Amino acid sequence: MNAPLQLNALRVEDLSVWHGQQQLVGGISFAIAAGGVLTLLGESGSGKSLLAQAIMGNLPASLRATGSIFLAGEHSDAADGSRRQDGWGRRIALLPQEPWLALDPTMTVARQVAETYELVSQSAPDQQNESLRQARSQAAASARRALASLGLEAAADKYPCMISGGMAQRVAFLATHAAGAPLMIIDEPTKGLDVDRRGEVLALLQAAQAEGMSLLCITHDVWLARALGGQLAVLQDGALVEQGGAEALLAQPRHAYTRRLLAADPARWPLPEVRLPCAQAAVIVEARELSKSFGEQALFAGVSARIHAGEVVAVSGPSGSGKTSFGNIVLGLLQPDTGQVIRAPDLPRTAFQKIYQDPAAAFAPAIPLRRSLQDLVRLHGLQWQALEALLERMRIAPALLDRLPRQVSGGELQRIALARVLLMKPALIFADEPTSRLDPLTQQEVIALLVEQAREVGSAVLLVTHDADIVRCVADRRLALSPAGQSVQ
Amino acid sequence: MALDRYFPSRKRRGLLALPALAVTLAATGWHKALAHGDESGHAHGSIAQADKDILTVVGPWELTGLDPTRSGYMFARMEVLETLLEVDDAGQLQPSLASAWSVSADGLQWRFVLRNAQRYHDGTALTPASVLACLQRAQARPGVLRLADIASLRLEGQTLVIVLRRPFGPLPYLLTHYTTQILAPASFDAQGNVVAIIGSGPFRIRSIALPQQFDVERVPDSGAGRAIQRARYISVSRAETRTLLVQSGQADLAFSLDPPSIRALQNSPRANLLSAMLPRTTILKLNAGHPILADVRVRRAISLCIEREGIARALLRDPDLGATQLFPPSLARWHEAALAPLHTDLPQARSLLDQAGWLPGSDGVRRRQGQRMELNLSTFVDRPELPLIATALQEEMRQIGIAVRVIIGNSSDIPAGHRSGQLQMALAARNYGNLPDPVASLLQDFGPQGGDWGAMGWDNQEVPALLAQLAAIPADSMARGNAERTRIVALLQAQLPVIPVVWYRQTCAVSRRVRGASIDPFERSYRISSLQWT
Amino acid sequence: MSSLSSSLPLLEQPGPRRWRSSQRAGLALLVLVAGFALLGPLLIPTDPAHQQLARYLETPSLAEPLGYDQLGRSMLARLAHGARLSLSLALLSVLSAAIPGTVIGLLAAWCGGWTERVLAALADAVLALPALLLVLLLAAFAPGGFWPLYVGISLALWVEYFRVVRAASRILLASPQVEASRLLGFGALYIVRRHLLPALLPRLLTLVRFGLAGAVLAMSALGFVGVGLQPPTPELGVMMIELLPYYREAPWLVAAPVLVLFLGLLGLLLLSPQGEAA
Amino acid sequence: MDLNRFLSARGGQRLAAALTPRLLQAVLVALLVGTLCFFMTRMLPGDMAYRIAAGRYGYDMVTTEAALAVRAELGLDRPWFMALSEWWSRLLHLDLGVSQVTSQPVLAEIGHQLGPTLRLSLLAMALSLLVGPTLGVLAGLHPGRWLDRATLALSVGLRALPSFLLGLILVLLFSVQLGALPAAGHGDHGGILLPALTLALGLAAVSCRVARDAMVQVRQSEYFAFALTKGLSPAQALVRHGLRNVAVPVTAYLGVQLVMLVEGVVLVETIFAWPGIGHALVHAIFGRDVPMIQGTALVLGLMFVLFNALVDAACALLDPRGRA
Repeated sequence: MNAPLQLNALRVEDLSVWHGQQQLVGGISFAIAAGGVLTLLGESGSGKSLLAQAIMGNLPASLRATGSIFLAGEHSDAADGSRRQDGWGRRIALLPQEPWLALDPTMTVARQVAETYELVSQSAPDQQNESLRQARSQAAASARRALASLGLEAAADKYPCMISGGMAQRVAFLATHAAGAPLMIIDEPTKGLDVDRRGEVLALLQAAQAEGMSLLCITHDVWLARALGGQLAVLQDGALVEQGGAEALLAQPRHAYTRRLLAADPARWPLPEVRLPCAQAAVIVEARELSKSFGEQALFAGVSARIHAGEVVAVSGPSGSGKTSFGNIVLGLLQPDTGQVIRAPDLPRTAFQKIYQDPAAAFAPAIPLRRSLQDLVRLHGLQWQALEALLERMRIAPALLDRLPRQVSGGELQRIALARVLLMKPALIFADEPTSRLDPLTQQEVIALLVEQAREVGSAVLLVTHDADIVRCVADRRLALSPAGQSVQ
Repeated sequence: MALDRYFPSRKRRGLLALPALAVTLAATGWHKALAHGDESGHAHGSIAQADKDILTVVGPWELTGLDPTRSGYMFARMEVLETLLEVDDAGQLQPSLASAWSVSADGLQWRFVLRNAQRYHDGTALTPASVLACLQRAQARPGVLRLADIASLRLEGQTLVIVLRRPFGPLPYLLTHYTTQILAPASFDAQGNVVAIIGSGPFRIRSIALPQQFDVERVPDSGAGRAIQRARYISVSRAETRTLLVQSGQADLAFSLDPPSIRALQNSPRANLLSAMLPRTTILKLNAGHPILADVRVRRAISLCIEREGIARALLRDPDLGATQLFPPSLARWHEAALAPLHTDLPQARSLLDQAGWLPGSDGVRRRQGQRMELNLSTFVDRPELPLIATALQEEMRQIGIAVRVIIGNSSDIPAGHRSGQLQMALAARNYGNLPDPVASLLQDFGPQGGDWGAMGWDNQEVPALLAQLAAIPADSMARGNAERTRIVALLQAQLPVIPVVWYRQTCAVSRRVRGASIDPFERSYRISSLQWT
Repeated sequence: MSSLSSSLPLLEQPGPRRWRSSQRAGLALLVLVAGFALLGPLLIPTDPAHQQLARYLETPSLAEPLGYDQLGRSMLARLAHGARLSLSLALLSVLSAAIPGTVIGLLAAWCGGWTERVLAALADAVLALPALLLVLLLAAFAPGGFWPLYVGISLALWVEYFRVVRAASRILLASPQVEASRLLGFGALYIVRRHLLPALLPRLLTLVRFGLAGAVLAMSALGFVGVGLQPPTPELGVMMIELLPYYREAPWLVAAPVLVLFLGLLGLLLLSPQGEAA
Repeated sequence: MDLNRFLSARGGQRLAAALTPRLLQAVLVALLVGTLCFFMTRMLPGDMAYRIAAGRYGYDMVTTEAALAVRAELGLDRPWFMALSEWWSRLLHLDLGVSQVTSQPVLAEIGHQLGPTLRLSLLAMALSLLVGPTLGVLAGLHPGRWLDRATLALSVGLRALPSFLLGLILVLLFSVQLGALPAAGHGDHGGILLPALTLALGLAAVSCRVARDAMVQVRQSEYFAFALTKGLSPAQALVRHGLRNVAVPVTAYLGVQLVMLVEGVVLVETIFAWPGIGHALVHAIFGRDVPMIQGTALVLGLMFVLFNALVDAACALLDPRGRA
């Protein structure tokens, strides 16, 4: 497949990861040409991070790997991780998930980058004594040049806690990249990022590729896979289901799982039938000239809006524009600086409900779900059967209720949270990034249920999401926030 | 991953050595940096054997101030300050700064011939005028000189003349007391406060760190052979710590050892034990003015419930120390061998209380007309055995139906309680050899108003009168007062204004590094000038 | 490693909390010591104050397994009474610090604003002094008394509960779980019962454990400097001080209260869940 | 470099802002100690004027006139709140009065005692930091292995032992059995070592576990893993990233340990006859010497606040997160 003289940057043969006798990842084989890109696409739980760890050689002690790994043609047994550890930084690099956690919080950014130049890339330990100081200042200079090249000169003397997530990602990239490893493994670089940030990440990776680096990119983000191009492999439950050129594979997926995965991408969701603005429906809540700021920073000002029964309104705006605060003001959880919120007078307080980004945080963690829900049913004198019916519609098995919130998966818990909210016969549901922590397939399911059930009980939905595609697919209209003012589309 | 990779073995050793190195540095460098100036000349390597040539004395007493009335006894014990007269082990007066003394026939005019050519430690001459100044100062302050009714103090050449208004036989003994110590004029500031200790004894002060420590050195050209040249007193309040210091070879002389420590030191390779009976008695001071204790039957009942021998055996490890009368055998003139000893008899104690109208209540505590027989017993921790004895007494009094609350406080609570009249019972140790002639002490204790460490609210005129008669007898013809003494002892035994509990034996640990140690029965001196290094 | 937890649900064990072996040992020790303190005084008929001077420091025998103390009192009886007194005094002080501390902490977090600031200032004032110093000062009023000790230890300890409860409650009260419950119509009591207390309980128990250990140690320390409970009260700290001088002649005497205290404290410390060892 | 930036103009402001609460705390200490001591003088049994006079002039010199003079001079006949406010004002002017036992100014006595106490507590702190965190880091590198278990057992054992007993055991071991170190007293060379060791072991018992837990956490942290994957050797990662981050909680915990230090000083000075403030406080309590109680408690409290302020500054220096 490749030119004979050009070695593969990475070749993996029959790689498996085991927990005891249980195979977590099985029989993976692939190769990345020098300067090439391979994207591993899969949901969380598909074993893609384990795969990355197995290749790096830093699997947790309870796991073991089998198979063969060829790094720039050099063979090593997959089980023998320590051999590849010697090449960390110099021959194989890893850009970790959530790079802001990967930077040492107590060290300035510049020193963390310089450290790689000093200790990893200058491989002359014998000369250290005579030129330790010199090496250090050279490394510092290289680090500053590198930071400047990515527009980070202002952040050089800052600590990780003082810089944004995007900057942290670039810093981590530089620290990883400094020793010039020809192969970089990138783990979920776009997790939780909004559109602009995703663009930055893509640019970074494309620049690295342009320098001749080989990339192994692990992601669940179909958009990124498409943008990076190169080779694509789809992973399901620890097994490769499909592999090929990205463009071709994305255009014509053969495997059913790949098809479902691609269909779950909000960009591919079916557009809803066009609905008229329900001006004739009753006004649930009216916001008049709302403004809010935190300290010096103004979030939004002069926002006025009416929300009618049964409509889905998406709140949009750049991050930091106060989307969550706006929703909380509408619910009455937060007081606006100026302006007022008028709720329909005949509605009880419990008619205004909220769905949270992290469903696990919205339940009392120490008591089983059943107890929480029973408490609610008892408090309002409701029928348990009504709840059971709701749960059935949410496709929740009753046995799940005997678990604690953290013992239930995010998608399931979000659906239970939805059932809990619907039980209150709400007039308005404020859904604050309800699916941003969920995998694409689950996300699609939860959003669909939310909209469908809300419409069924006639509840309005105030949806905050960073994903423009979701907005496009489900929202009846958009409410854009900005510090200057608002615009309704 | 392989954890051993974290430390190549060389690095591991290096890291482990780091704290050890730092501790060594701290032990030497740190101390060097902060050591007191006068010790900076010492080598720092030898931690335990430091101060080989310094005799270290430890005792419980703290230096509460420079004034002789406060801590003068410590400077006397370390032989820094001297008094006009001294006493020998038998209590006989000896010349010191005064070489001779005499009294007029009417007993009112005393003459003390001062020695010539004495010098203070600062090199100035010990002039009669400086002696007079010190005594005048002592007279103006609380102290024993007030016991004698002094009309005037004056000088006639080398002779000090003291004129009294009433005869006072024990006067020379007062001049042995530490409150009459002689200090050089340079010791005082303009207001007459003591700012330095400059005396005339064989040792002079090298440094003082109040309240815990002072160092002395021998005055040049005194002492021969391997005599002690430097000594140090350290106040160590806990008896265990003093014992540990002896056991670890850090202390050469240790005083006021508690009985368990004595046992611990008996076979010590480092130290010998010396002991001597002191004229000190542990007494139960009673407020005879208190409604419960005013009745002599109650006082006798309390005395009868005390197991003196048991307490002496269990707590002092010496059954002979049970105090069958107030004065121990070492006070030969005052100890009456013929006197019926105080003893233990619980049935008799109970019947005495019955007679006094105190009848057993349902809770075991006696009552009279609705009043419970409850008493407070104050004591203090300066002497380690006192709280223990108090505890034993508490239980013994409970056996005859008296509820006692033990209050362990400070020694000053007792004089304060005496003066405020709040005190009910107190357990204290009284040294009748405070002045070598007990008459002066007894005058303080059993005078017309009683005394801080003696009778309280005791309605008795006979004892004060007898004591006054004794006081009029000149010090060198003490043999004359036998009849009075016998009567006083008998009265105290019968009336029990204070109840004797146990006598006292001073035990001192002496390092095997020195020889020639002896105990002063009057606790006036540690006699370090006569010690020799072995 | 995020994928690990979801791909390996078996690694995280749901269900009842499992006890580590050290915790089991801790519990056993505590039961042992508490049983001795509670049942000892009932089962041992001897009066702990009864003294037989002739039997001072008598060595242990079958009749008196721990022998007699320096005043010829039954050591076993005194030890049992001492353990009971020490533990109950410690428990009493800790509980009377924990309950008001927790309630005030909840109140401060709930009310916020002015109330909170006043209470926090009060706590800061108490915290300004190390606890033992505060207890020493209070105990100096009436040395040997039970009340100054009790009041002092409680006064010094309530602040910890207040601070921990207030800090944790503030975070919890602002958390989505409480917000959700409020939106669903639940009242204050429900939120305290279902959200705050379950979250606070482990931390409170840790504080109680350390508080108990600290109170017992503080009492013995106060005894050592002469302001603790006074002899002849059989209290562990007092007994240690009293018997310390006899450590050579009768080491078992001083070892006995030390051992009881040590085992009790060891039990309390071992009981801590992992990560709370400090 | 860090230090300079931290102490630069803005850093200085931030430092000042961080230390203001400590200053407030210092005033609180003074008021609290002063108020307690004021009421102590009033509530101790017996007549206060009498007691003060006795303290000043000696028991034999006390007369009714002397007590009356004291009463008038100190305004003891005035209402308590007026007396209290004057008491406070004298306290804030650092007029601590005269010891009732020694008749020396309290300030002068404390001046003598402060040096030994500071020396003892600083050496104890240094020793504990050398022993505790070092063992803790080593244990944390191999959680569950023998060193981890041994330090756990040792630390639990040390914490269950009252410090006066620990001191005794150390003396018996080092002085009596081995003859290696002096048992007590401060004149001898090395006399500071045993009391400092007694204190330090108690402190290290805790800091060891803090460091151990921190090390375990750091080792599991993403930044530590990142330091390794970016190519640092394990030893380099440990020294450059591990120790720095372990130092943060260990330093923060120092603040908590200060309580133990100040409490320990009181006990350890007493058993080792170390002539410091703790020893003086215990003696003052024995002697009911209220001016001395007030002075020593005040200085111990202020020492606590000062050390706390230093710990705050050290934390801010080590951990930029608190600074932002």
